[in-house]
Amino acid sequence: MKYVTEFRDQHLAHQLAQTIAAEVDPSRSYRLMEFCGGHTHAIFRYGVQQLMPPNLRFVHGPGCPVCVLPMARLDQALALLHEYDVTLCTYGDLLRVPASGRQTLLKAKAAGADVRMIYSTQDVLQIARTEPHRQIVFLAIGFETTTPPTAVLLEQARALQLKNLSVLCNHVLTPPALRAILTPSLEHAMPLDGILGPSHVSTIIGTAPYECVPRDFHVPVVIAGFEPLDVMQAALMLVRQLNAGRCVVENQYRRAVSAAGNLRARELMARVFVIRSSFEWRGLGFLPDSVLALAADYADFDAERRFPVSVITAPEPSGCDCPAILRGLKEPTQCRLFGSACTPDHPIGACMVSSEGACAAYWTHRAYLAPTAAAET
Amino acid sequence: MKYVTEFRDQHLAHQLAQTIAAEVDPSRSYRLMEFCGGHTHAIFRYGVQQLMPPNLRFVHGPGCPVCVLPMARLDQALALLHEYDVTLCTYGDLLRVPASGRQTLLKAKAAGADVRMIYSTQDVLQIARTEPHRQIVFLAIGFETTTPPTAVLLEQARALQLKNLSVLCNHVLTPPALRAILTPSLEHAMPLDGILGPSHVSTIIGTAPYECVPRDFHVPVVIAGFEPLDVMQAALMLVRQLNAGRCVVENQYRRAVSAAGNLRARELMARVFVIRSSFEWRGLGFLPDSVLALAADYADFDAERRFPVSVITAPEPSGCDCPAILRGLKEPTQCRLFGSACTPDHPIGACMVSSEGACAAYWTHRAYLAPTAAAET
Amino acid sequence: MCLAIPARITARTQIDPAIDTAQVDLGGVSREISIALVPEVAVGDYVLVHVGYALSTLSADEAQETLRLMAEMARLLDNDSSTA
Amino acid sequence: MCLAIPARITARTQIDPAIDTAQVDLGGVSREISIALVPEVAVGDYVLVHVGYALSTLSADEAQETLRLMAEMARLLDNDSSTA
Amino acid sequence: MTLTPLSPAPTAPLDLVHGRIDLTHGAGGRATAQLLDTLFKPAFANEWLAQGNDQALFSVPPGRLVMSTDAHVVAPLFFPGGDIGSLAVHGTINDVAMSGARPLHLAASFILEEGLPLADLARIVASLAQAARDAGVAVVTGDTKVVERGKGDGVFITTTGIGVVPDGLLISGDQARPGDAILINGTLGDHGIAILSQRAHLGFETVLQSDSAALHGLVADMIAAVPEIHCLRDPTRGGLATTLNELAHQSGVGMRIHEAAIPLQPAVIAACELLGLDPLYSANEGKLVAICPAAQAETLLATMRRHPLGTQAAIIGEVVADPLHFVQLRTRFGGERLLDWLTGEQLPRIC
Amino acid sequence: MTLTPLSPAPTAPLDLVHGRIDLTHGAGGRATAQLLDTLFKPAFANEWLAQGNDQALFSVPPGRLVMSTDAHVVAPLFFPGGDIGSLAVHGTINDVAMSGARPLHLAASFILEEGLPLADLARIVASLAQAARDAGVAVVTGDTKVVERGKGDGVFITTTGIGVVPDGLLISGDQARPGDAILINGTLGDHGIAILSQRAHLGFETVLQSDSAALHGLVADMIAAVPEIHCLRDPTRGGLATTLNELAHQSGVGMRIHEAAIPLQPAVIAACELLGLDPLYSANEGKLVAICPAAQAETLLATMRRHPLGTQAAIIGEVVADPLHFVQLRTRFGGERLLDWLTGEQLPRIC
Ligand code: SF4
Ligand code: SF4
Ligand SMILES: [Mg+2]
Ligand SMILES: [Mg+2]
Ligand SMILES: [Mg+2]
Ligand SMILES: [Mg+2]
Ligand SMILES: [Mg+2]
Ligand SMILES: [Mg+2]
Ligand SMILES: [Mg+2]
Ligand SMILES: [Mg+2]
Ligand SMILES: [Mg+2]
Ligand SMILES: [Mg+2]
Repeated sequence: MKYVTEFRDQHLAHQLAQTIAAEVDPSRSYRLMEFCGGHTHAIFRYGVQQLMPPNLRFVHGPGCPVCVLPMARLDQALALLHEYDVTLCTYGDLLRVPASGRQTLLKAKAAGADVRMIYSTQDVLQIARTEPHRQIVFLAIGFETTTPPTAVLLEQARALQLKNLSVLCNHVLTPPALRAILTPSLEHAMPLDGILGPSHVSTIIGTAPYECVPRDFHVPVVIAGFEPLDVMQAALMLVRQLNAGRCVVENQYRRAVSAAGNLRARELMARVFVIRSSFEWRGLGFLPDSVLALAADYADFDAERRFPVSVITAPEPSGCDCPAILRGLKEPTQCRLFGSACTPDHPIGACMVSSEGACAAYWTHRAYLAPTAAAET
Repeated sequence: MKYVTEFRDQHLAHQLAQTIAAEVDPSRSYRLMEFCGGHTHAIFRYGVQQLMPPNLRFVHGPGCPVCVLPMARLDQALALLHEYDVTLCTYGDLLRVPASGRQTLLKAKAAGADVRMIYSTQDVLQIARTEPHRQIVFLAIGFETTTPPTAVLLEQARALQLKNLSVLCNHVLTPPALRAILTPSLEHAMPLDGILGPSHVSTIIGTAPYECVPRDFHVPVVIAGFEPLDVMQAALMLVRQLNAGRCVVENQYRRAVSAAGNLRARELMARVFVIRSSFEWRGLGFLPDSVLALAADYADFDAERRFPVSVITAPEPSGCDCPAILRGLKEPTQCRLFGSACTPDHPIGACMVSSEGACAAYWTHRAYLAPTAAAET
Repeated sequence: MCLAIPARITARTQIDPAIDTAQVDLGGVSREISIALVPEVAVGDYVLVHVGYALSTLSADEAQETLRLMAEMARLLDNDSSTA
Repeated sequence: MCLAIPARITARTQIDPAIDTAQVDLGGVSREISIALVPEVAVGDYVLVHVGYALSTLSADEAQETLRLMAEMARLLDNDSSTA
Repeated sequence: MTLTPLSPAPTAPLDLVHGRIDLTHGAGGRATAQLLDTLFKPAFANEWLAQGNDQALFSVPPGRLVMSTDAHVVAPLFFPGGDIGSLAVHGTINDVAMSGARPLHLAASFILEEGLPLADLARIVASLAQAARDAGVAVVTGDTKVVERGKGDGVFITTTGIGVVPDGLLISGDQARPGDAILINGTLGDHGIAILSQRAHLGFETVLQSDSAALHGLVADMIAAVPEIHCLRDPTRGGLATTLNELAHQSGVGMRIHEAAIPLQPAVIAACELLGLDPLYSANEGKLVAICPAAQAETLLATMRRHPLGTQAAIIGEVVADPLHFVQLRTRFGGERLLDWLTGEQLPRIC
Repeated sequence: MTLTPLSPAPTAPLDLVHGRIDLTHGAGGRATAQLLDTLFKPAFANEWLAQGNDQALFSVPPGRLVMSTDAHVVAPLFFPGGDIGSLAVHGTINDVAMSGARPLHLAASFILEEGLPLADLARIVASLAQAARDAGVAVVTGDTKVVERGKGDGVFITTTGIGVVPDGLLISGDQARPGDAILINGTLGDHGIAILSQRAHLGFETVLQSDSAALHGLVADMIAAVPEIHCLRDPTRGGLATTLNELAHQSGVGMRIHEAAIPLQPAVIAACELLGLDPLYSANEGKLVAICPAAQAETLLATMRRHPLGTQAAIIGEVVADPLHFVQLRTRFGGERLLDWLTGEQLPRIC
């Protein structure tokens, strides 16, 4: 596979690992946050952490759309299914994510709700057109990567004047989340030294939105691809910036990310969505201007307007340390539910469901975790 | 079972048979038409014909609502399913009756149409109330016995203002059919000597409507119950009228039939239905004033208005002698398809489907048919 | 045509205000039927049941009379044959 | 996050007037995707495919350059170690 | 980093009160394993299942074997006198036993519909296990699949049984000979009418119970008393009439049956009158038709009547020579009629 | 009136072009008999089925028997490389063969959904019959039920197989020992991805075919060469990863697998990248995992490679001592990861 296989080369990886080991300053530590779950996944799947020197640690960020979706939004989707008997379409990732009382969309489906797993928003369009008597609701999640496909769907729905299609919008924005992570807080004991910037989000938004990070928080950013060599090269680029005292946005993933991103997609998003003034993220709390809602022209397609439900905001499950893990304050093994009450088969938090979730990644690699990992940090 | 078992007594049957044998005039024949398929069924099931003297023959009439339903009406129901995707409810009797091209409701159901077998019109009401998003059509068939339940349904539908319920009405009337049978025609070679009048139709319409038969056609009528002793007693009563030269309407089935019938049911029918000026019966052709349609007050519930379909009137299947059999002109064994191309498993005409149909009755008793039966008549 | 069978009213019921119903028994089988066509029936009456509706009540006297007549017709012959 | 994979455009298609589509190939697997976000793509281009949409085109030159840089970074060390 | 493993994966217990089957239970992963470990394996516990393989290994006594399979698709799943679990055992054991065999082992394969309450599944599995224990057979291997809602009907269970036929027996549907007596072990149509009474829209009530029962014990007694039995068959789907036609056809004979001799429960007769059905076409799940030389008929009848599942046994007719293989019924009323194959389905009718 | 019978009932032929299964085909009457006589019996024709009873009677050679059952519920019914008919044969034969047994007989039980085109059923039955003939087994008994539209999914087929295990073999999932070699007979994930490619909404196209095949011939060769084989299992639902975990758990051992040694087709890799799936959790229907003492591994490998179903056979890892029974994978990239049980279902994902 072109553009894939080359970036998984084992020989190059070992050489890059040696270069990194040779270049790190043994007197300091490098805490590099990979914002994206995609990076987390690559790091675990390919064992990248094991190739790093001991003073270079990857810290897992909140860049997993499933993990940051607050429980209350799932409760809302379930209430909507229950009260209006709609057809709810969503990506496979969400089916097993726990809502209040360990309810899930998969269980709701088993109990009779019409929940459909789709692969693309074009499937949603197809369903809406072939089942005109059903109300089809698309439960939309995702960062800027996944948002333009929802925008395309909404434009099509409007052009085709579909009366039976609406969107329950949970599209979130990367820059506000990055800022939230970096904003010093009392609990934020251990600062981050560098950020591995998102790869596919950046294909859409470009590199410019990250400029605020070095500027406002004095942390360097390297936008990195999701293949293991991309991650390693980006780590080396961060090490070099840190060693040289530089602090800028660099782009390792030049083959797919340009400075401006995808202008057409950005215009489309600007037309279809507006920014919500406040919205809760799981783990990060209420962040201003961090989430998209449907623009006035598309208000008719807003599932929240079409199917009002009142949901009592559920408290996050007690004992679940997802919030701290999503901020990089804790490692999954420090959660006392990890591996006992909480496993991928019976997850308590979303971070244990998504294959990009830090808890799931740790679990899947539990054979390689020191039992003292909790004590280490 | 009270009122049932007593009328199936074998000992009494043999005595009655002897009485009949003793009383018939050996110099003449007695051709007694049982109008109703219910009588046909009893005659075959209990072997009543075998107990009769050879010069007393039962001739099977058209009193089977399934048998007289013209193919075109089934085609209409199928077209309605096909064009409007309605839920079609009907009695089990109709499911296997052949429409054009040997199509049946059962096959349409197998091919995806929403066909439901119901036992009572109250089931139809129930379905309409629990599935408000579906259009429910009741394919109504039957003589005066089965008509009042449809009338009750229509009254309820109107009272409850159900917008999703309609009736495809095929309710037929007994007296016009009786008159048609008795009207001399060129083909009608062999006249009938007496009529066994309907039992359950008569519980509704009473005995008065039959007075025209002796008056206009000089044929005696004895209204008879459906148990075998009822049939035998009624046959004896007809023999006695014929022997004595009397010609009146008598009522053997006094335990259930009064002169006036069920006034309440008759009033209800008069309110809900009007008489169609002309309608085709299978076998009997177009008979004036013989079929019911919905009264103006109930026009909104008329499936023919709500779901107009244009059906090309199908010719009756070629070779099928149902028309002649329903008029008492032929016996099933005289049909050249009987038992070869046409059997209850693969019926060609409706008379082979209904367990009251003469062809099905003959088939089920084929072991007892003389191969020369055809030549006998 | 018109399959109908005598059954005994065991109770008047009214589960649904839109429907006049009664419970009937037939040799150990009970069912709820509509009595919209014979609302005057009382518990103990026998009715003819067709497609879940009572069509008419059965007269015990008339049934007895019919059976008596049958027996008489048969006895006539019994007498004949005994004298033969 | 955002699983996406490079695939080659093999044909522009337009089955449905409401949808701009293209056929892509990925190691012997082909699929129809939406190119509403990159309508300028041409047959032969590589695009990043995410949830059935092309997100961006991949630059062959930049990919080469990245690999060259990696090799250089590695070679630096190779040289180091060979000289060590 | 040291590679010290944590404990193996624990899982939350199955919620047998409110839980439902979902698609993960059929995916083959840990949810499937948990379902099997919690529900199926303890219920069926035996040495062969404990082998833990995708097949069971066992020794069989010398002799001829029989094998039979049946899919069970009854609705509702629970009915008066049984449920799909016990029925799945009886249905297959009876087919095995109708060869004269002693049933040995069962395989059970489940197709579960997404949404099935786990509580229902637990009841069904327990009932199946109990029925197997009662019958002295083991469920030695099995399978479980889950299909999407709307692609199944709660539970379908296919059971396959094997059994050993004692030497010297020749019991087969083609062995009926003119002159043979035809026997039945009790009342007919109970199962079919009991099931029908549960269909919501028919909505009639009776005290009727399904006759679902394992007949191999009765068969063993019958064979011990009359090893010359020619045919045994359980008149299930299609009822007595269909089974007699099958046997007549297979043996190339005719039959004469006496309606007055056929045991019927009053409620079965009444329900059939109400719906326009014929009890002789209604299904049975604990009945057998036996055909034996006339000389042994009384011995066989007496043996059957001594067994709890044969107290109402009766001789209902005889085999006759008939090139057209008709099954004829002499009615209670004194007439004759043909007891033909079932046409289509038995449906409630109005005329 | 003379009682002269007419000819026995003829029926119109089944319409195998436009006809569909309807409820009468399942009622047990003449329509059922016609379906069996027209479609099933000629396809499966053998002496045991010809007995015409509800069970098949046969003799077995002396030795130990195995029995295995599987319900087959695949959608779509026809897929590249096979259909539910051939799959139903392969699935069960393979489970029988994984004990080292020679498969003898099959029982096949069909659950048909009202509306199923008879043409589809005819294709499936023909394919099942052909697969059985190819495998040298006979379908000796069967069953057919019809369920209402919306209560099934076209066809479900449960097959149950029996086979004879040669003396001296001890092949079981609990026999893996530290030091043993782990082998596979070819590429992984082909069936699962071929099926997935047919799901309308995923709508990708590949040249991939299901690997559906009967493995008993390969197994016979393997046993002849290396009778000391410890374990055999077909990595079906849940894929290689799940099967290895089952075996590790059952034998109380750990395993180390080498990703680079696992044969994978490029299209399988590509489809998995596209959908976010892992080929090691994807189903196979013509693959087996073999575990044998290390000393015999090369012999076994060579034997497998000589068989048409093992040309791409490979040694993929080794059994190790591990009280926690972990299956570990050394990745192509050089890292280590745990190859855990499948969690839930493998679903296409976006992140
Ligand atoms: S291990 Fe489970 S409970 Fe703990 S933080 Fe992760 S998801 Fe939450
Ligand atoms: S036997 Fe068949 S074709 Fe002939 S008249 Fe009767 S129904 Fe018609
Ligand atoms: Mg069987
Ligand atoms: Mg059976
Ligand atoms: Mg049987
Ligand atoms: Mg299995
Ligand atoms: Mg269902
Ligand atoms: Mg199996
Ligand atoms: Mg298998
Ligand atoms: Mg297996
Ligand atoms: Mg069977
Ligand atoms: Mg379906």
